[in-house]
Amino acid sequence: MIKKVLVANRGEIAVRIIRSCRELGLPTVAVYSDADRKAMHVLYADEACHIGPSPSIESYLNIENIIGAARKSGADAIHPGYGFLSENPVFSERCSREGIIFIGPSSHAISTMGDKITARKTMTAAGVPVVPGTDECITSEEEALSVIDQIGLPVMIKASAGGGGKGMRLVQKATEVKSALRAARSEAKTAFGNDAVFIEKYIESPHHIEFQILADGHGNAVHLFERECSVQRRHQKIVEETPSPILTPERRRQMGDTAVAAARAVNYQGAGTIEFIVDSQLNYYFLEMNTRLQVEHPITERVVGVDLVKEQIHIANGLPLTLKQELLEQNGHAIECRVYAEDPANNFMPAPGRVTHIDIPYGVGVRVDGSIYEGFEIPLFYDPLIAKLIVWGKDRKEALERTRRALQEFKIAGVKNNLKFLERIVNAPGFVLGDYTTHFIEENKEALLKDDPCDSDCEDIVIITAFMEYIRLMEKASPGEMTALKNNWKNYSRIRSVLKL
Amino acid sequence: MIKKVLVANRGEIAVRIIRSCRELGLPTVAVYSDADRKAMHVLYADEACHIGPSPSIESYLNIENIIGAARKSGADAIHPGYGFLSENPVFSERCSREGIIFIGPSSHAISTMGDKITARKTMTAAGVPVVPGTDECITSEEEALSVIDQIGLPVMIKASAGGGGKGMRLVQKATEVKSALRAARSEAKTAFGNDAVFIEKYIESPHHIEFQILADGHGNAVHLFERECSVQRRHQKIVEETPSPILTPERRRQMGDTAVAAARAVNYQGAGTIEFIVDSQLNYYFLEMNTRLQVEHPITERVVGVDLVKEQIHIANGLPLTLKQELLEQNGHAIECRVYAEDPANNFMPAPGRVTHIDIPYGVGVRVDGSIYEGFEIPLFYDPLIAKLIVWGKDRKEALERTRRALQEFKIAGVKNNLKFLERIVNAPGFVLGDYTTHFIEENKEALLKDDPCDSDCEDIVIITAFMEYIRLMEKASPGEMTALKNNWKNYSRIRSVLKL
Amino acid sequence: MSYEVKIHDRIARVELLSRQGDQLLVAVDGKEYALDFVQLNKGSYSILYRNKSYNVELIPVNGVRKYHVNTFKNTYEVEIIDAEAKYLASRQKQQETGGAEVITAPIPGKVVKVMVAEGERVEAGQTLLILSAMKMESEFKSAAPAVVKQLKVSEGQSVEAREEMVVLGYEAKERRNDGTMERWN
Amino acid sequence: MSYEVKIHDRIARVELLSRQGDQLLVAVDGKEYALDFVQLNKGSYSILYRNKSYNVELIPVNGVRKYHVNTFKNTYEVEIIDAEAKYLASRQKQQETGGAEVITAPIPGKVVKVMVAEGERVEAGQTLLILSAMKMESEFKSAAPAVVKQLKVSEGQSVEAREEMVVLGYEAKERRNDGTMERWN
Repeated sequence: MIKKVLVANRGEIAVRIIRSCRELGLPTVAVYSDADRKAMHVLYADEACHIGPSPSIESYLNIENIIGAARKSGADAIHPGYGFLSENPVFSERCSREGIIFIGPSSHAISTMGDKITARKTMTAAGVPVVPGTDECITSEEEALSVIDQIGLPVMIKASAGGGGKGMRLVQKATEVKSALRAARSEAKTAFGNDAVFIEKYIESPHHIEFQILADGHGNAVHLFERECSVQRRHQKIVEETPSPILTPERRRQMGDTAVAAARAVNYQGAGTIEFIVDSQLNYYFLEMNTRLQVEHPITERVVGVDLVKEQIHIANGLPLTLKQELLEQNGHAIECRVYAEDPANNFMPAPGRVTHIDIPYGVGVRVDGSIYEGFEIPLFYDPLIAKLIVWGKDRKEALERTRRALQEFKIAGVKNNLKFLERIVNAPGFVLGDYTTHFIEENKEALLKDDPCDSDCEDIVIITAFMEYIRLMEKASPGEMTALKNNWKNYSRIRSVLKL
Repeated sequence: MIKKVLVANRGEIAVRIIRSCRELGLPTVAVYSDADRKAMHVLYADEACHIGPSPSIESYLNIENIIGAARKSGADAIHPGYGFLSENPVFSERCSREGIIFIGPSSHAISTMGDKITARKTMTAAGVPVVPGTDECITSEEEALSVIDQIGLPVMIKASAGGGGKGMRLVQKATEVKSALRAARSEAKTAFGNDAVFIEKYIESPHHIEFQILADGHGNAVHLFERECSVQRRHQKIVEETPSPILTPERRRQMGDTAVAAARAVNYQGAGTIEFIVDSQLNYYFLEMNTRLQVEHPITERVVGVDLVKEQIHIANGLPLTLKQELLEQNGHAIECRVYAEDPANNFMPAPGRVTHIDIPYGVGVRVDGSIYEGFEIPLFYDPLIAKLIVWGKDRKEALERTRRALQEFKIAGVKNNLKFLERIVNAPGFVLGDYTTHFIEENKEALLKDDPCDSDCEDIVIITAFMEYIRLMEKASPGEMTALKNNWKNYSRIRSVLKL
Repeated sequence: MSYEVKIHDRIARVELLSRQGDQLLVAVDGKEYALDFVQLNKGSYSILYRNKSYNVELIPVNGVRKYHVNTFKNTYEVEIIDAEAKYLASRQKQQETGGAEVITAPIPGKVVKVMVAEGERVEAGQTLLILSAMKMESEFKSAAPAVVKQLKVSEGQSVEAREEMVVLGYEAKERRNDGTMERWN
Repeated sequence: MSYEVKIHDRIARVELLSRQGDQLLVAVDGKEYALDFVQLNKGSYSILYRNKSYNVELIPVNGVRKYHVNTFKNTYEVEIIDAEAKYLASRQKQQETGGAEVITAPIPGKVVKVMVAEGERVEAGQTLLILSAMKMESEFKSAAPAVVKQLKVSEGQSVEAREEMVVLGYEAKERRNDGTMERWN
């Protein structure tokens, strides 16, 4: 049984993992780079080990240093969170060689699912539908052209080792094939050190819908229903919800069964996510499997009533799953909004800096997972995700109303952030109707970036307040000058009364 | 349909009510006394009206001023919250005369249930079990003695108009009857202006279990299961949970049906609570009905998945209930801890003052309803409840583990509070086992008030931090003096190395 | 550099042995601590000691010498003892051994009833006066047989927090109060 | 007492007409407001105007004249314009009408590639340089045909926030950047 957990991550996910460990009575070890000595996960864990300089490659991605920290602190298990080493088969393998429990799948499952072409082949063999396209890497332009000829335009060229939207190119016209192929391969080479690409049919008006699965070491596997993740900007999810507004119960059951079959095909153990691309006729195709906890896992936790991190730990402990597929159900509706330190007005440029003030929403149906505090300096080395708002309602309407309420109350000062942008998303007609695809942000860009109109009283009161604060500070600096003003209220009202006669 | 809601209350419940109004898109009007200009409900509402001086009798209990505020602001509905005017039939009546919707039951239901003896009779007539005792007010000592002779000692003498533990006396020996009767009547006279009392069989080892009900104006009524409220100090609830750890499904169904019958007996409309006293054999007796929202309503909201304030508003709007008894179920387990500004070490004396610092717990399964902020001065005129922690878990074990985690993270500085006391309650063996009665606090008093042991490193580190802060401030005040110290680290380590040889 | 620091009933001697950037070497009652010590915000610190992570929040109580302290798991009251504090402590002790107790108002309120007169002898548990504060009436009782040395308040009078109300003369020192108050359920 | 206050593109004249305790009478561009105005905390105010409740949080941005402002529903950037600010504004305007734009680094980073030379003519949309910051590479492009007047950085150089990188000469003023960055899903 696991006795002490090292969390090989930072930010909100490290804090979130530590919370569940704390509830289970498990001591935790945080790791931190130079930039993160004051980060919340360091403050919140029972122990903390320094693992190197600020760039992730020298700290959070440094396998030696992390294994060293586990040795030093006596941690017998490592939770990798998401990102960083979470989908690195070498790290998973190394942990097991060191006798440290890796809270995640085997390196075999990670590498099978990590390479897109291998994953495609494995899924096809398991009877899981995949997007029409090549099953082998494409290396020559001629080959590419002939494949495109077969499956028909539009197509998507994707880096085999890719992720996060890098090394992807959409081709709509035959004349674009060559340049797109060249660009995708060069980007893939730079980003992943591997220029293998493959070609897939491009699905128009697609939905991105993923299924959460859990599988133990005793042959049990269940799915915990879907998450609708189509609100994306450049393949980065921003708002997620569950249930998906477009799925039918029948299709949900089919896709859930497919997701479980996909996990079984790689003898999966742990928590994982099967991502599907779904077209407007609800045809669905396997996209990829994420062999780790997902950023948006809390919406599943809320509607299914399960703590996914605890489930991961139980599975890593070799315990059998206690969840039964036939007893699982979706209870109400949940929405997650990702709060980023970024400037929507300036092309979503990351905006590090010092957080001077935070107002966090509370009350019925509201959960906030975050990693910032007043006075915290957001470092510029890492993902700018600083908080997640997770809202539950008894149905989609209530969840939306509550999300709006919570976003209005949410304030972060000192760093630019996307809270207003999120508000505009949840108020956008397409989102309100649940009628949106992955093109939603792009299609509504203008409206989503427009400043809100403001009633003029409100603006005037802001002006007055700033003015009064300035006067107060000036008065403090040079007292006396302004005192003359203080007691002329009576005189003034007398004058006004006279004027009214 | 209601267009604007005046909330005739303050504190956490006013804020909580405004939250639901906001989600429904209803503008809100807060009312405030002199002491509450800076209170959170004033800041959070859309509008705010001053209603008088600080003592509640001149403001929050002043019917004229509250009706005046509703007129002035154009509010067409009033939500009374709990306490104050929430169970005042005159106020309910007055609202309806003024054409203002009172979000609560009719004055008939309030007065029937508000007088304990009338309530007893009504309940007996409706076939609801009541505690053996008198059905009429007792005015003479002889009468009292003869009644006690009939039902047998021990008995409880209770003020007919009472509430909150005032005007109650337990009599265990025949020699105590006279003095107890005298004391109860004089206390009742002072507190409620009415010295009528009645006598009931005293139930030993009792549980206080209440059922939440909702009833509309179309003849529909449902119960939303129970809340176990036996953790009390002087009849004041401190920790509540649902489901009750002692009820069987069978008994739960019976009591729920009884609660619905009790509500129907007074043609009840709105949200209400039927309180039962339950003995160790699970015999249950009607205790009283609270014709309003309860402090502990959020635990029901969490396990049943209903926003009770919204349900109240829908009922007040004349809409039919959409909840169906057969579809309602309890999902997981919820615990509420009440956070008071009081000093447990000094007989729970209320402790008003300025809140200098708050750390609020977050994350999976945690809800906080509160009304304080950093810099807020808790006034001394009102109930010292400042926040409620509501925690959910998939079962009682998880809810308890999570409550512990959340209480550890919860910090309030500047005012004395009962957070540590709450931690000791949820860690007490009797509470952990779910094996407790209303005597729990009294029986475990010593353990619950004992300071926690602390590992000595931790204490030393606190000492060092205070010392370093003091040095820092002294240095700021007279710089230079301490700089000599700053650079002798190398010298010191050299000395230590030498010493180790 | 060294000071005495009081925590609960313990008085510890603290000495700063060395400091280099965030690295401190401090001795508490002779036990040495090598710490990684960083300030997060005003009054809030993160300390790593043997990899263990401690968060300490200091909230000043009347000035710079007394702090209410939060750690992750506990709360403390801590006082730095310097020359002035030492003098006050010795003066306080002098008073106490003199066998007198001053009964003060714990919170602001109003004196509802004074039930004794100056010079009166009172029994243990006898009520001296009733104070109304924060919706609640509190009785202030004598902890032991005593003499009412001085009455500093009268009925109907408002009192501030910590205002002296009654001076008693007796040996045993204990003060109790007993109140009921209506709270909502 | 009166000042000019800038909010978005609007410049409003504010005058304090009268003040009695928490009661203010203020005119904004001639419109009078009678307010109940109380301070909650440093920089945080509660204002009642015709019973409407407004909460305003002022977060200073570099000193006392510029504030980031939160109200319940909105956020604003507000600036008090006094004599010094007016001078700076007029100087800025002078520069702008000169037809030059200085491209500055929005956040600290490292110049990965400089793609133009001093004196070079560039097209609209042409990339000038690439900056790597916060896990992301950003291209800085010319918004219109222009001449590279000055190159203030070189490849491999680290830059601070707001550090000037390139000076362009052209009429139309627009600056764009375009970046991709890997975030987690």
